[in-house]
Amino acid sequence: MSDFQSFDFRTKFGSRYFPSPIFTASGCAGSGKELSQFFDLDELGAVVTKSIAVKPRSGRATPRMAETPSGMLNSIGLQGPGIDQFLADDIPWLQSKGARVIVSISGETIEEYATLARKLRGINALFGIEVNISCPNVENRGLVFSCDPVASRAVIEAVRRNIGGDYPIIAKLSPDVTDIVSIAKEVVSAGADGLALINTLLGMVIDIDAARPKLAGVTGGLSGPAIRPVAVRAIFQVHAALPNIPILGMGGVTSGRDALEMIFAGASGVSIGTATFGNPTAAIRVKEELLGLLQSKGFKSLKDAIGVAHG
Amino acid sequence: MSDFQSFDFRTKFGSRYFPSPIFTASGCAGSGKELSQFFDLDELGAVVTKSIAVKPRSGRATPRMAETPSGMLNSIGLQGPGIDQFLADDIPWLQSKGARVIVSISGETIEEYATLARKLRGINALFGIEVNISCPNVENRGLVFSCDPVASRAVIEAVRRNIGGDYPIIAKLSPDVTDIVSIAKEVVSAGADGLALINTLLGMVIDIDAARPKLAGVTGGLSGPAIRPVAVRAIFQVHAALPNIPILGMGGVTSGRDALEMIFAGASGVSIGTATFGNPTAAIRVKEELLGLLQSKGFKSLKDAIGVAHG
Amino acid sequence: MNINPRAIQKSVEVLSNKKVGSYHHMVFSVGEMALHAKPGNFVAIAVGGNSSAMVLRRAFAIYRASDRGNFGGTIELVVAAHGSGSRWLSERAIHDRVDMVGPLGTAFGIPTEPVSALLVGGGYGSAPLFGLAEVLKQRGCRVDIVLGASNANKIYAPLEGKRSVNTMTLTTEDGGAGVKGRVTDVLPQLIEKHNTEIIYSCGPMAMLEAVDIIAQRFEILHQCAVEESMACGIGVCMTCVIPLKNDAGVIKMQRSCIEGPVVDGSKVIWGSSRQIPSGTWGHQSLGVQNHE
Amino acid sequence: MNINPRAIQKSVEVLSNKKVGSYHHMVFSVGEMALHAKPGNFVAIAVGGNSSAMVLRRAFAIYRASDRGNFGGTIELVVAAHGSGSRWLSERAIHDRVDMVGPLGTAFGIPTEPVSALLVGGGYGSAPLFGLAEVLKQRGCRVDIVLGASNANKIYAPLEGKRSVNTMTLTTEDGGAGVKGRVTDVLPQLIEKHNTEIIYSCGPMAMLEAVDIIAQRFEILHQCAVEESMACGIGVCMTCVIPLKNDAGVIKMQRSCIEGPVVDGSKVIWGSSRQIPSGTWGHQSLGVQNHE
Ligand SMILES: Cc1cc2nc3c(=O)[nH]c(=O)nc-3n(C[C@H](O)[C@H](O)[C@H](O)COP(=O)(O)OP(=O)(O)OC[C@H]3O[C@@H](n4cnc5c(N)ncnc54)[C@H](O)[C@@H]3O)c2cc1C
Ligand SMILES: Cc1cc2nc3c(=O)[nH]c(=O)nc-3n(C[C@H](O)[C@H](O)[C@H](O)COP(=O)(O)OP(=O)(O)OC[C@H]3O[C@@H](n4cnc5c(N)ncnc54)[C@H](O)[C@@H]3O)c2cc1C
Ligand SMILES: Cc1cc2nc3c(=O)[nH]c(=O)nc-3n(C[C@H](O)[C@H](O)[C@H](O)COP(=O)(O)O)c2cc1C
Ligand SMILES: Cc1cc2nc3c(=O)[nH]c(=O)nc-3n(C[C@H](O)[C@H](O)[C@H](O)COP(=O)(O)O)c2cc1C
Ligand code: FES
Ligand code: FES
Repeated sequence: MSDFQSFDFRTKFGSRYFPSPIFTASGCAGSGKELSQFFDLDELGAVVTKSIAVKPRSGRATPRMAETPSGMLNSIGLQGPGIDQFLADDIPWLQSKGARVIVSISGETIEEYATLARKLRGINALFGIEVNISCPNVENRGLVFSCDPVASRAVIEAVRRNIGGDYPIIAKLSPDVTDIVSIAKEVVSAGADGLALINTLLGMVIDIDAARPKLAGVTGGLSGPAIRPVAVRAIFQVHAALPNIPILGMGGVTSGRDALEMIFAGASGVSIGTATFGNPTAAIRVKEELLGLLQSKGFKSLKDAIGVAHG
Repeated sequence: MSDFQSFDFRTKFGSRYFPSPIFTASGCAGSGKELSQFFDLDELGAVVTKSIAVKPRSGRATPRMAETPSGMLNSIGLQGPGIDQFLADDIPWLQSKGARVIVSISGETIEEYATLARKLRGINALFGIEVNISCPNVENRGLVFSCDPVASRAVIEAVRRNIGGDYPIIAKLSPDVTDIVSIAKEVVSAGADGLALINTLLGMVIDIDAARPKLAGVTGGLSGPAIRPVAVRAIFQVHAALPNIPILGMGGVTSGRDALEMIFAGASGVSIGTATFGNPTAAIRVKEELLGLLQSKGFKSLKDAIGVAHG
Repeated sequence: MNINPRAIQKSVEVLSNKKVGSYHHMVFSVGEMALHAKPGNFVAIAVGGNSSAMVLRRAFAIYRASDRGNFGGTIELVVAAHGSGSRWLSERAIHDRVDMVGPLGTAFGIPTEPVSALLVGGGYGSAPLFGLAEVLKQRGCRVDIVLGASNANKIYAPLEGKRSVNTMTLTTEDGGAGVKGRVTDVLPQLIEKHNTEIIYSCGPMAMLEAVDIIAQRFEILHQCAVEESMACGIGVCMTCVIPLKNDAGVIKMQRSCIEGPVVDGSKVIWGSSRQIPSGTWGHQSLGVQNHE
Repeated sequence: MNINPRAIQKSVEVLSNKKVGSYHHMVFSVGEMALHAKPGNFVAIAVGGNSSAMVLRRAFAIYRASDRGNFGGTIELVVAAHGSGSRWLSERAIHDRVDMVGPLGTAFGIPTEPVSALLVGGGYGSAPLFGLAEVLKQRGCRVDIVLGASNANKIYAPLEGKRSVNTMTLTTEDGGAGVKGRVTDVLPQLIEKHNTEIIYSCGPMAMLEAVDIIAQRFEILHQCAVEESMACGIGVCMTCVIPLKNDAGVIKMQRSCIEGPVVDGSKVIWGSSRQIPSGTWGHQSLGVQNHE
């Protein structure tokens, strides 16, 4: 085991400190209960919940997944119980385990995001809100919010207005845009304290035996090591443009080396998604390897390592 | 060996027929001379050349590549001898080998594309022009042409005006855009006969030992099986919107099954890029496997298989 | 209360790997993982080794688990080389190690009374049924088994397995062994003949559905082990869902790795691949859907 | 005239794999591929097997090639387990097969007259030098060799290799074997002592550069085998370029897999990693650059 004492592994988003920079990725850690059989959730910097909607959602039909070279497609369709049941069941349980919770929220209209923010207001246990704006906007022909600077701004402003208090707001962006830096600037000026980079890339697999799309939902989100170079690039570009905004990096991280790539590129924290499917203890492995690497390279704190690849 | 007689393996771009739908991908087959040691170039539907510029280019400094999970980054910087030397040396040699040649062209200004088109005018041996518009436009802050519908249109119009004759013009698009369908529509209405989908995704790798970007050019283009789901999605979306425009699909194809995915998604031809680096005879393997698959599925012609995944 | 309450993750050694018909019978030294394994449970295995392009786990039903013996705890699997991951697993040699998580999922419910049970397996779906037969026998049940496949090579029916059952019937679609036809062709007679009170089934979804129709016709209990594509096996990815009716009659998309693989056949809304059954809790009929 | 005129692609069998110091000495049954292999040539090997995440070939200098013997043609390599691909290769067992392309690249130029040659190898860079030494000896040359590494384990100097050389000098940075220091520390004395007329070198780029400075000082020919990251090994990817001055004095970015790996040291523009030397043909000083 590495020596935590002599090394400052903390990271900060908005006004909140987290004891370690390794978080789960939204939608990749269930309710927390599934993983707590394998490790203590308070070993993580934070648990980021599956994106929660206002109402219950069945999600999409199966098949919902396809494995791809060094990655996978998913098409879950934001299955979940809706915010009320989520607040009643999941949050108290996570709190009881000492987990620091970041709630990810998703809406189909600006008003839904506002409603979700209002419902989260005053929940002291929260360490932050991740605003998943890679969702189709039903009021604008299904165009994904984060593909549109105006809609992205409107969502973050609505959340900021309704949340109250000092929860950090982390805006999660889609990489499927021509200019991710301009979207990042937009949401930061609208009040986001941090950015989560990246959500999945839109992809597709054809089942050649059935001669139709493999997924019932036709397209799906591509995640896993395959997309890591795209994630590192997005983090690097955004950190260069907004060096003072903390970034939660994600996309294919499976080892401490991968996490360090993102931190050197400018991430203040790293979320573990798909890697957990291949290895339930992936997040703990990444955490320990990262700590070992940082110490062996002579860093005294995580903070000193953030963005060093920018020279 | 499969039975070519009973199966119509031909494909068509613009007015030209090609005896097989398997082409090389631009920048992944050298001058042709390197591969002709391993197979006869006329076994390919066409050889697509490295994108050629008006003037000689040294390309970027090394390191120019990084292997990534199921993919690679490259940062060649369009190294090449310039159009005049290329026409004097490479074209006659390819012709002498019976290769059907598609010349890929790249420019930094609209005028450069026009110049290249003029220089190619009247070269009878040509089977087509692939217009690589995933290039930075020096007249517009380095914004890549294919990220900008207006610039994309201008390039294709300039090529169309200057090329004369009936060479098929294939516009090659970047996947790094918010809406690839709208770019596709733009270039088709500007006169493109076909579309090449996709060019590489912008990516980056950090060398964690040196704490700096691995590539001398900082960012690079991500290719290989990792990006195949993105390519299939782009082909599917564009074919749905423009069912009569032939698409040359590419991105991570290494087997006949991969090629068939693209054809079912809507591609009329498939280019083999990165797979050739791992296996000099990859294109021939793909061609033979694809033919076998199509026949075993009871298709009588390639044409019948194009786009069948659209139901 | 945790989910996956008895699961552990462990690097386990291959003790044996033998080809049997179309399958590989593999034995792993798993230590304490064998302790809580019950018939119906499965394990999830990482495939491909370092620098593999395969990022997801593969699920395999536990064929037999033993916590005694020369090697401490062992778990046995019957592996069909289907795609690249299962092929990789089937190629492991003695002393190789694989990363295994288990035991996972629900187990077959065991009746408290000695009843007449009919076990129905399709292909490698027979794997969990032999362990189940042993337990049922110990409880004094009558156990009949029907195993079907497209051809004889695809029926997994080890000699020692026969000891735990009263009768064994085979069906093959090509007639190469046993009765020519499908398992469901022989079920009605067997049910009548043996006064079957409960059916246990494991195999392809289409077979389970056909078995369930018969079970409902005869109004007997039906426990089936379903199979949906799984990415994680531990309940965190939500890819493996099937629509299940709960006691209140509400249909919810439930994870087959947590609420299953063994479920009550009468609770399953069959034939709902590629569509959400109408009336499912939270079903949105909107055109635009989020993909995550 | 083709490029890669003698290269073939072949699935070859591992005949032997022995650990020697930090390296693996591996022998492959390659048939006719051995026929045209010359000292300095290399092979490119596909690594990781099916469903590997590694998509590119790995380059290895041919340590020895023989077209006779019990196994028909053989090629021998000295493999350092550097990253995941070379580690995979070094773990191959006897009878395993790998996909090999070769022989590739330029070979060391052999003088027509018997001259005094000094061979300089760093780490596994010694590999191609022993085959070269044999050829030079056959031509009546005097052959002295210097091998250096950070420590003794990283010097590859097989016993039989000593037979083909007049003297062998070792240097290690930690002083664990031979002279403490670097190969370049001993070069000047050796050159003077043996009246060296040509230097052949193979090893890390920094070593080659240091050797070249000495060769230029003494005004002797220097043939060196360079090492740039390679994706294909056959000249189609343009990743492996180094700046070389041609006879007309023009600097061009040339592929080290085609124009190299063996090049004339005096033609290399050294120290140009991460920058294009100014004056290079086609060099554009524009800020915006295309990445392909
Ligand atoms: C509860 C359960 C028990 C199983 N028991 C057995 C058994 O005892 N013996 C046996 O041979 N097989 C069993 N299977 C099926 C086995 O999991 C698949 O054959 C295997 O995952 C296919 O992986 P692949 O790499 O060979 O194929 P690929 O098609 O390449 O797999 C691609 C992806 O799809 C998933 N996948 C594909 N087919 C299935 C499937 N049928 N079920 C679940 N996931 C799938 C894989 O996990 C992987 O992520 C079981 C499946 C489940 C869900
Ligand atoms: C002409 C030539 C001859 C060589 N001869 C030998 C030899 O005899 N013995 C030996 O042990 N090694 C030799 N090497 C180095 C060997 O190719 C690399 O160690 C190997 O490619 C590293 O692959 P990896 O997967 O282990 O490492 P990784 O770092 O994971 O490789 C990643 C990618 O970078 C490329 N790469 C990394 N390092 C090098 C390198 N030094 N040279 C070229 N490409 C590299 C790989 O091909 C791969 O595509 C030689 C290299 C060249 C160019
Ligand atoms: C099965 C699955 C479900 C996901 N669900 C969500 C979600 O609900 N909300 C969200 O913002 N991102 C979701 N994501 C995206 C991940 O949080 C993450 O951004 C992405 O997968 C890239 O990281 P990874 O490669 O480590 O998985 C999901 C990803 C997967 C694979
Ligand atoms: C080393 C390398 C060089 C390339 N050069 C070019 C180029 O000059 N012009 C171009 O249009 N595309 C170029 N590409 C992109 C390929 O043609 C192709 O679009 C992309 O690599 C995806 O296909 P693949 O995954 O099969 O390689 C290059 C790709 C690579 C890997
Ligand atoms: S397989 Fe992941 S939730 Fe069931
Ligand atoms: S390694 Fe590809 S051109 Fe040299």
